[in-house]
Amino acid sequence: MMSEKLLEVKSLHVNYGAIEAIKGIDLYVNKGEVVTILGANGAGKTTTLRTISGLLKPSSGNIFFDGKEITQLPAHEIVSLGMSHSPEGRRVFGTLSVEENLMMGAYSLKTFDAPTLEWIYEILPRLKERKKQLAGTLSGGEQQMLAIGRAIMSKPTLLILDEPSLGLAPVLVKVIFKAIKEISKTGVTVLLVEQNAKAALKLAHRGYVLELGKITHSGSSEELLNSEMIQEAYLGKKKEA
Amino acid sequence: MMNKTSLIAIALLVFMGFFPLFVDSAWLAVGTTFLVFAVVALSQDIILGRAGVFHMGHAVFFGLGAYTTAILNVNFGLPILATWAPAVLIPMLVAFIMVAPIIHLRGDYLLVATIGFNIIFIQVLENDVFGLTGGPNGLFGIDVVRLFGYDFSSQTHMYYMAFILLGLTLLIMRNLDKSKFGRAMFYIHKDEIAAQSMGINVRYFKLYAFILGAGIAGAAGSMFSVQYSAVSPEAFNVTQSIMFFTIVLVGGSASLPGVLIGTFIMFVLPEMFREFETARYLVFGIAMILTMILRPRGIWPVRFGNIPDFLKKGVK
Amino acid sequence: MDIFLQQMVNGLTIGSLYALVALGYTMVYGVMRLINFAHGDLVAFSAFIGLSVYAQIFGESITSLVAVITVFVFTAAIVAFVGVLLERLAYRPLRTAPRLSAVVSALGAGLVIQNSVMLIWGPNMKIFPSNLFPSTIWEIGGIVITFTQVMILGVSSVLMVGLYFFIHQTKIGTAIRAVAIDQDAAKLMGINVNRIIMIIFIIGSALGAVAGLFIGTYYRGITFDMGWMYGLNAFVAAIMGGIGNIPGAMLGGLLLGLFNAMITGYISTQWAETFTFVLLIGILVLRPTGILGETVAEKV
Amino acid sequence: MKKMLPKIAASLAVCSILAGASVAADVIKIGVQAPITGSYASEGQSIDNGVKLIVEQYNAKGGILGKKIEVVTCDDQGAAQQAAICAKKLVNEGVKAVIGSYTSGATEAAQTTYHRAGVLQTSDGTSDSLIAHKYWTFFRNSFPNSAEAEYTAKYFVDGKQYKKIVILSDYSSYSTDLADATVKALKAKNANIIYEGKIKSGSQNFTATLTKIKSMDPDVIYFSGYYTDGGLLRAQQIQLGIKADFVGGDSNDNPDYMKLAGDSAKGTLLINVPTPDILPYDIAKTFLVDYKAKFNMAPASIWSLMNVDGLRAILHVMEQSKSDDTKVIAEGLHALKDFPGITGPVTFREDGERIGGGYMTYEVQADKSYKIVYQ
Repeated sequence: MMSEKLLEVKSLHVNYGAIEAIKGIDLYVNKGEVVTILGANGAGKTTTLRTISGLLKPSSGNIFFDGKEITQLPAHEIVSLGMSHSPEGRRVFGTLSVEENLMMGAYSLKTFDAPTLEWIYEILPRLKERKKQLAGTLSGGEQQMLAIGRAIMSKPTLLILDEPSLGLAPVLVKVIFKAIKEISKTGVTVLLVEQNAKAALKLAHRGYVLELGKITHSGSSEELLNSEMIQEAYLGKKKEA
Repeated sequence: MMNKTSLIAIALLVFMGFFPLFVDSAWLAVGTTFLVFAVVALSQDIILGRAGVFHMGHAVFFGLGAYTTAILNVNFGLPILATWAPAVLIPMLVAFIMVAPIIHLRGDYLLVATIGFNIIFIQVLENDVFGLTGGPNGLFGIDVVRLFGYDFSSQTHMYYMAFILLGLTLLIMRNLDKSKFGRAMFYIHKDEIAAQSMGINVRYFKLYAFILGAGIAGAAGSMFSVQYSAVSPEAFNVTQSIMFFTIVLVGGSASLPGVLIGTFIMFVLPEMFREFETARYLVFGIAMILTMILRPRGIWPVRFGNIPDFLKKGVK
Repeated sequence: MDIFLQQMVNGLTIGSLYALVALGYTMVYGVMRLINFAHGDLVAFSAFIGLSVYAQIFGESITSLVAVITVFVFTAAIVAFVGVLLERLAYRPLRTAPRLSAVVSALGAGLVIQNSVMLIWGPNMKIFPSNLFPSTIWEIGGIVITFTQVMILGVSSVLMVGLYFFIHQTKIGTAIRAVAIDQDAAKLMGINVNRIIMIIFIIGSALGAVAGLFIGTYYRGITFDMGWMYGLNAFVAAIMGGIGNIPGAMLGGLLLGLFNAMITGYISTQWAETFTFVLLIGILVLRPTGILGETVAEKV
Repeated sequence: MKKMLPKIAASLAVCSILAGASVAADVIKIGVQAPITGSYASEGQSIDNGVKLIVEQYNAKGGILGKKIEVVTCDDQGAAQQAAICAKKLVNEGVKAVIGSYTSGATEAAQTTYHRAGVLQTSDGTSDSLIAHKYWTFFRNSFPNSAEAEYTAKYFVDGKQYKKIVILSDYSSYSTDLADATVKALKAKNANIIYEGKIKSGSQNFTATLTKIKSMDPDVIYFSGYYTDGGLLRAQQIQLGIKADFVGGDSNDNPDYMKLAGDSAKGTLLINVPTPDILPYDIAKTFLVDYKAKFNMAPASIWSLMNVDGLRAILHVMEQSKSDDTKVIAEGLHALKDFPGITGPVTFREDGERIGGGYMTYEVQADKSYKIVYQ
């Protein structure tokens, strides 16, 4: 494993109006890693991701990507540096066709990348069947596939996924996680936020636990899987009496 | 409950009450018109600011009140006093008939529908329907208020009548804020979907706001027709509606001092700067843009952070 | 029968002008959720700009196809620039403000444009030269159609079809639709939303400029305050078609023009506007988001 | 109650522009109520200019009754509501007389207020309804619509012998009134009116209405509105191939009519009183030269000159009667007999109507010049 840091977040603070949502977090993701952030609803996971990808501006702190400070860059410029963020709730373009959605994924590239498209159709064959269909008419699982496919159309070095399995049937969750694994195998670094902690930790190399805007635990996936606290809070195991 | 805002409001009312002692009748006329327009703006605020309905046709109700008084007085010879009740009730009735079928429309669609009603209203007036409205000329020679052989015809009389009207309006709005309707409207404005899920019948309360606002605007219209002894269609066209709309938003919607300041800025200031004649509206437009950029919620916004105590009770 | 067909020609001519203006409203609305009340005044402004451009370059006497095209291109460019400026100064600072604040800003901007026109060109009606287009008139089976009308119908059809393809077939066009649906998601695709909004204002203002110039060449007399009427009709057309929906604006414009001509021709001149708004309110009661509906799904 | 100190204090407090306008007995104030802005701005500004020119000339000679004259202008935008506001304002300013307004609607909306305050008013508004109240304060300095209507009816029936007549008007007070008067006069002569319609001023597109008219195959289309619409109506009439005569009422007589109608202007028949440049009177010639020297343009139309005549008559009577009492002046005005005006002799009837007024019909030639075809 390379230890070069692709993404580094230093003492990040984010405010929503008068409320401080993120209270100084530090994290990093090495090149080629899969890193997951765990946490309860409202812990600040999505806020963190949105700040990293430039949709929100932090009140203080720094974000570095590939050795470059991106804290004040607008979201669309960060994309062209090689970071791609598949947002919470999929956010596919409902009245655009599947293919048009994928085309938008490649917006930051000079030319439309046909091999990437073929590869996406390979790992997510359902999308190929439905390529002319409007994205809004897809099922939830198909929309999630599209959201992931769209995010990798820009050939990112870092892929950020926010709750990719939310609300999906177990069969589809498997498909999605298999696809993420495929993607990571090609050398794409992945930062994953998941409520399905077990699946996420199985996939990831390392993990962070976020609670009320602060990182409370971090470590390798194994350490976290075995930690009592994690088992109790996120893996549904009762504390042995 | 005696906060800074109410103190300022009381100070303003006292000032307005003694205003006629200090000025000549030219200023008194400006003052009277300010009072009348303030009442209309406050009634627009009930609909736009408090109920949060995008309403850009308020001149219809103002005009209905004015024309009711004018028609009953000029065409049928009724004394002004006898026209007051119909001048309030007819706008309310029309508001119900007009708005009930479209109250469910979403913001911008409702906005264009209310503009549409305003244009239809003007066309009705201009086409002199049933020979009542006097066509494009409007109606002239409206009488003054007479009671027990007294003529209330001086500018000071007019001023105090308008002053009393404003006082009544403020009283109504104060009671409204404290009532069930006030609470419902507050929540509808803050978050309509949440309000709906709390079991508030959003349509009913929006319609209620419309009807109440229409009645108050009608009363102001009646006063307006007496003040100028003339009514004509262009006093109630869409441009006027846009003015009332703007008054509320520039001043600060759902904020009593805000709406009064808005009326002052949008009505009295242009009167003062008539000297600039042609450049006046240019400056005015720039001021509108700047106000919105610098103070997007109006000059004197309602602070939603502090929910007044009386609103907190009862719902939670 | 020829009277009916004549009314159709009349209606379609004015309808295509409404449609051109309506496109400006609908595109801005689609992306920014803003009723750009200044758009009508921008249309009036373009007619005056066109007149001055013409006088500057050609001194009001020489006419040729080259002259006409030059005037159109120059005017469209100037008006597009003003449109972009308008967005920068009056709307961009209000992106995150309450929606109605932007509406007030738009109303203010309309006042500014209208009164600037009055101060620059004066309060009196200005008159376009009558020889910009040849005064050829064709008579086909009792229907009269002028060269200018043919130009209006032809040019606006080409522009509308072109716009449709631009929006639906090109990368930028698809990006415009994407921004209209979800701005944040679009940003995450690497789309520069500010740039897309600029493009919207360029296209919308340029189409408005073409409409303004046609108003000048067809009706000849232009006044500083005429923008309100065209703006309102076009806005109504956009709402009828389903605001935010580009084919809807085209359909709405043509429909409104035809409807007005038929009402005026067969029912009543005096009540034409009333009929228009009764139709509009009727459409909204039955189909609350217009005939073709909004393409933009309501965000929850 | 009316002490100076609190008054000034209050005025300062509200940044009053009227602070200086306290009651000063050494001036005589004349009000101008005119559309300085809005659609009729050129006419309104022309009235204001004309009044200021005359006042300047008087003041140069030492004013009137030993006092300087001061002009107070209020912009009514040609709108009734603004007119009513102006009326209140001018009355409160203490003016003796008000010149204006240009449009009948704005004039009428202000009438009652002036009458109640005993302020004289003189206007070029031509609506017959202006003298309906018989206010002693009101004097019309132009000629009423009914006079023009009767002339028009005579021309249509006795002169041209039209069989199928179409009457169009817009929604303005003046145009509606003139159309109504013309219809009344035509009916009195048993003429056949086949269509009466209204167009919306400023809507530019009249093809729908004209196509409808085309199907009726009329002999003449008479339009009682303003040149801004008249020129377009004529152009679109020719464009649609409607072969009827086009007759325009007095407000179509404007250079812009010719520009708007373009080549279609040829053959238009215009009914009006004589235009400023053909006024035969010496006073008129001098005034036009002075006006041009001061403002570097010609007056917008004959109407501003009529208003100037109203002012001149009032000032003349003030000098004669050596009084600034409005009752006295009103009596003096009624007693005037052929006062030499710029627009011809001025004589007022008991109800304030100006007597006289010779109408003529001009035919527009290919080179846009006028040929008098009926008198």
